[in-house]
Amino acid sequence: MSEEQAHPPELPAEAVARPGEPGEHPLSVLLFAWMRKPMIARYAMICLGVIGIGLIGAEWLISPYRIKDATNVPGFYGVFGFVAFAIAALSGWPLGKLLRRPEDYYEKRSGEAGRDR
Amino acid sequence: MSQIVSHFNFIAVVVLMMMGLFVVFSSGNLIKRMIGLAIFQTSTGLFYISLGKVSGGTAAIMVDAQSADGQALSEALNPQYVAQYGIDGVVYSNPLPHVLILTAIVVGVATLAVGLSIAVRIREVYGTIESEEINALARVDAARSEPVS
Amino acid sequence: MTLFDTLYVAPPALTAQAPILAIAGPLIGACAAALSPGGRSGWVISVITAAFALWMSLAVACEVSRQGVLLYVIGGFQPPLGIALRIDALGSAMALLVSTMGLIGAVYSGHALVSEIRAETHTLFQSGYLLCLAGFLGLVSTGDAFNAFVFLEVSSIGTYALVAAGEQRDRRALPAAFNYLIMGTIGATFYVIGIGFLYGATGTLNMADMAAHLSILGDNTAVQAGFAFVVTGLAIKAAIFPLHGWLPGAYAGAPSLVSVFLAATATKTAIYLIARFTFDVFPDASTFGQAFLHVVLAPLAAVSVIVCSVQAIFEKEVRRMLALSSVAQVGFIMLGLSLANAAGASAAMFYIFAHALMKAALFMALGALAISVRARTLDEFAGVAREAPWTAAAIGVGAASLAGLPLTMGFIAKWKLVEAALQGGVIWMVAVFAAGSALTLIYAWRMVEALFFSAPVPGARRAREAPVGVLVPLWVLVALSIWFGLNASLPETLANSAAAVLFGTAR
Amino acid sequence: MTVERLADWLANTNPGFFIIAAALLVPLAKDVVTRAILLVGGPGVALVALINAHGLSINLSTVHVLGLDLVLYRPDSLSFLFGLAFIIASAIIGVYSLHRRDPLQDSTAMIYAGSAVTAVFVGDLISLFIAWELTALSSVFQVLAPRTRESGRAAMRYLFFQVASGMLVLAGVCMFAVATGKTQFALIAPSMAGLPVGVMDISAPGAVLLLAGFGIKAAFPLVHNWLQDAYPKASETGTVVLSAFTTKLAVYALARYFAGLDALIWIGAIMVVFPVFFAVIENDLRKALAYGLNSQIGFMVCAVGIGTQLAVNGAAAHAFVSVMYQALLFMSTGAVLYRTGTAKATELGGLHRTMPWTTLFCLVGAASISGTPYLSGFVAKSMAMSAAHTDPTLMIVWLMLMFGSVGAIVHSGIRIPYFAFFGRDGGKRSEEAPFNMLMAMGMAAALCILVGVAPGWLYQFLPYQESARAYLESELWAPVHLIQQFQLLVLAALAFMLLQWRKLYPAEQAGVTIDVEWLWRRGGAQFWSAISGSLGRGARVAGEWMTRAGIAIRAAGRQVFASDGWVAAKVPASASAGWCLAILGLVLVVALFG
Repeated sequence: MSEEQAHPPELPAEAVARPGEPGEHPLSVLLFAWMRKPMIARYAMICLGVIGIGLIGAEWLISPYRIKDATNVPGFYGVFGFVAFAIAALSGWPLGKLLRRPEDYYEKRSGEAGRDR
Repeated sequence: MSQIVSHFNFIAVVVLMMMGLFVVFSSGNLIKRMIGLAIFQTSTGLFYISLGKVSGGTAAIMVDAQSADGQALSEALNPQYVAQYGIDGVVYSNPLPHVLILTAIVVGVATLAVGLSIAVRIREVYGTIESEEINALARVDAARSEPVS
Repeated sequence: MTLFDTLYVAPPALTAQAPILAIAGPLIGACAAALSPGGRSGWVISVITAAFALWMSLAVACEVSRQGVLLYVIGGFQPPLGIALRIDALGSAMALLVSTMGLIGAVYSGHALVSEIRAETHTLFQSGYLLCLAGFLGLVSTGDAFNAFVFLEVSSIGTYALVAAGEQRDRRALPAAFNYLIMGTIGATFYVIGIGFLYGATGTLNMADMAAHLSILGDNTAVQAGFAFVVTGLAIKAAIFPLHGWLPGAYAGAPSLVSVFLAATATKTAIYLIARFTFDVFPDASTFGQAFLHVVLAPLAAVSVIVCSVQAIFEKEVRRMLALSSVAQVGFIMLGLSLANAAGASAAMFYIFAHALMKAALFMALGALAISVRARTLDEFAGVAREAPWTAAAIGVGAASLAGLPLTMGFIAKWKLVEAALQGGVIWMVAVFAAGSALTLIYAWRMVEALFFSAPVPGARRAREAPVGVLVPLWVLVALSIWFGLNASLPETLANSAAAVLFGTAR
Repeated sequence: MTVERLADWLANTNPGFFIIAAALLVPLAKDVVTRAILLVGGPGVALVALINAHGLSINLSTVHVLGLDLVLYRPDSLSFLFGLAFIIASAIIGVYSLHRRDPLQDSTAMIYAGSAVTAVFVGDLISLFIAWELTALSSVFQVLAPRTRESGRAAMRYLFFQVASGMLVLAGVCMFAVATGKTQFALIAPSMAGLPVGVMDISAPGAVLLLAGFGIKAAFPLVHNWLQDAYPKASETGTVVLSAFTTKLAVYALARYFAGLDALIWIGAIMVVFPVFFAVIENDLRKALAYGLNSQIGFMVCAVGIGTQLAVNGAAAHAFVSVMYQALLFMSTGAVLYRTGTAKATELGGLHRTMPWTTLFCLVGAASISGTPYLSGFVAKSMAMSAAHTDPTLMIVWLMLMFGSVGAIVHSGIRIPYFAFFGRDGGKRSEEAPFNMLMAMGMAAALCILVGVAPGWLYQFLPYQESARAYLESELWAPVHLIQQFQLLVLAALAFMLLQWRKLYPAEQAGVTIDVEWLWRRGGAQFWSAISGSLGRGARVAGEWMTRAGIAIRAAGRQVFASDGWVAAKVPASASAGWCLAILGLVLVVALFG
């Protein structure tokens, strides 16, 4: 337990793990090892951005005259996705402060007070 | 007063009945309780017999007036009565209650027998026939059935 | 009654004699069992006789459903002077119940006796059992009030001996049997006294004839006194609160076979007689009959439901708990009867069936478990379900039916009672039913909790699954409880036609 | 002859009964093969029985009990789809739970599944209530299964809500039945040609109670918390079992009785949005998934409220696919819990190294719930969305639904797989999940893909065939629809990566999230102490008194009612002379003077 916690949690994933780490499942190497390449996240981000812009462009191309309201504006879905995601994710900061309580807020954990009187 | 006299058997029934019940419930001795029960049942017998009695009636045995039995009967009966009805018109007491109560007596005897034999077994098992002591021992038995820990 | 209408279970010659054969069979069987050499012979005789009685009861039921009323004149003496068996839908339904439970009990006795009764008394025990059966069957068949007393005592004397036989397992059975005998005899004697009054007033013992006379006589002190004695005497036999004191000890102490059979039949036949007298023999409209129902019977039954259920909750010994529960359930049935309408009587009758099946199953399963666990209190039965799942499951179903959970017969029985109470406009009774059911749920749950969810007591004997000879009759009962919970048409028609006998209106 | 009769019997028996029957045999199965046969065979037989019902819309089995006509089996296209989903889920769960033997849990899980199937196929309110209660009672055992004090208490809270729902339904049913004399839904709405959906008018007597009862089970806002409270406390299989049936059954009931009820639109829309915010901060992944489930139910409730053919189709299809992918997600977190002993985001991470199959299946589920085209979520959710979008008055609702589907990407699509299997390495190196778990996940994942790639298979079972076919042909695969969906996904993913990169994404923190359950788990005490110290003390004293009173009542009860108590002494076994004579006297007096 303490051994496991001794792992430096701040280190990014790619620093800790190398492809083919001993004991790793072969399927994992096959499927997920590429993720640990350095800078892969940056490349992926750029790719996603490009694809996103491409998709908006494609939508504009195939539906130039369907604009009835704001929701039909090309790129609406993409922008909505981006903004909504950001709102949902960032709301975690204030909400976490507001709603999060210690683990034993409602009752002591079962390990400590396991027996019913 | 005449009421009381004419209903004398019924008064006896009630007295016997209450006596029997009192013995059953007041006594702690099982045999005494059985005796009380017998008295109580006997009161029923008297009650039925009284019911079957027809005033002036006789035992429900058919007789020929000309026979010796008939003669004997006519002498035994109230002469006024015989004069009025003749020996052929004799009033019989109702025989059915007698029959019934015979059955009831048999039943009562059977019950008594079973009751007494249970009392005997109780004496053998508990060593006493006093209710109080038996109850105390039974409470001990009940207390024994606590969970084995 | 579509099923029995079309059924011909016995050749006509036999059917003609079926009413008396149903009674005579067990009587002869009782003699044969007493004289038999021992070993398994007693059991074989018992099973064959009980099966025969059931066969005859079925034949009677078929005949009754075709003819309405079956009159069997004994010895050629025509009623009202002679004694006659007079079986209508109510009687035949009770006879069916009694003989069915008789057969199930007889089958069960094969294993139950071995562990609870000394081998040399087995045949005598079977003899007593068959005597009981004969008595109950006679009781529900006879059309003669005094004859009913004789049969009542025939069955009771057998019962006292059977209960006392429980001493080999628990010596408390002896004083219990003695008390039962005292109370039972007092009850029977009250009954005889009452019949004496009625005979004095009407000059007849035949129930139908008596009813005809009574409807002319009207309110008459002798009649009223007779009514009081008859009803009180039977109330003792039916274990109506507070006259039930003899019951818990007797049922708890008796050998499990006897508990199975008595719980299903003994108090029920007394209830049958109460219903017979209150609604059939005495004129329906008699003011004292109505007053008795409303002022005495209904309140006592309600108190019985509540108090005895609570007593059952606080009871430690399982069999006493079930016995107390029986008293409470009798209260339910009596409440149904006290409504004095067809719906109430039908519900009560249905409840009698339901209670017979589930209580017999519970006593049987507990008896089977007690053989291996040697336990008396609930705590000692803890965790038994792990070792004996089939037996425990039967108890679970029985408890569910007792508590009136849906999909069991007990639910439909309670439902019918509530329906009848609403129909009669007696709202307080609905409240009593609800409270009683809630209390029942508590002790039923205690049983299930102990069996299924409690850890076994360390050092306790391990339970064994009941042998097949017990599981078969047990699961027949359980399966019937479930099946009639899903499809209640058979007991419903029986109950309805039985109620129609009392109130002349089919629902 | 016999084969025909067997087939006939199969075709006329509610498929749920087969599952329940198999469930009753489960405790007897000792070895894994027998258990597998029972756990999968029960649903298998039910499935065979169900196939006969496809396309039917009639009463196949009616029993007459207590003067009531109970329609035990009345399939139609709405119940067919829900039944199919439940049966498949039951089989998958059966496989998933093979690795350990817990007869009580397995058996009750199957009874639960069977009664849910029964509930969707019964044709009247009373049978529905019975099956409804049965699901409630059998499902409690799933929460109880870990047999800890915590789960026990959660189970009691859960049971309270379930029973409350049952009581409301019962009260509603009684009121409605007494007022109208009708209980069969085919009779409640006889004028309705074709599929009886939305058969009940909200102004009908008892309808509001019925709606409230359904609403509790559907986890409507403010009565939703039993779900998030209980689900994470169940065992690893228990949560999967719970996730599949209760809420979907409620959706079925809402569709059956209240489709087209306007209030449901807004209830559903709120239900879609608010759990998102809880799901993103909840540390316990199973609880986060429970919030996600709640949000998904919101889509269905909203669609049911819209009530058009397209919307009801969407609700039904969404229910079907959400059973599958929610189960898949719960199964993968369950596998993690089983192997690592925790499902907390703060303690996990990096598990893909040793649990790649689980990771893969989890990703399929996550992609499905996110609405990725060619996976099941897309083909179902877009129908409900489209139903909202076509009605201009529902613009705000549509936007809320949109937000909800982006929320699904946040909490279930990315957060669950990322923090459990990737992300910051929690250092745990557990084994791959047991084979049976993988098999179950594989089955669910295969279904997700099958439905996504060939939606025609699912659409042929939808309640309204013409509408479904039209949607499939004209809208679903329209290029613009696909492009818009991809835009949403890609840019949402981009947002995630940007936030991660800029360290703006909220870090995982240990702790519990408070919700309305605070009101009954903490609120009482807080409220008292908040009023004043003395009052709080008063409350404590009162509490002590109540405890003491409880003990005293029990003791008094024992004194009065126990075998050596007062009543037993007053009604002794032997000398009841007083009572005999008293009753005799009473009866005499009543008879003489009454």
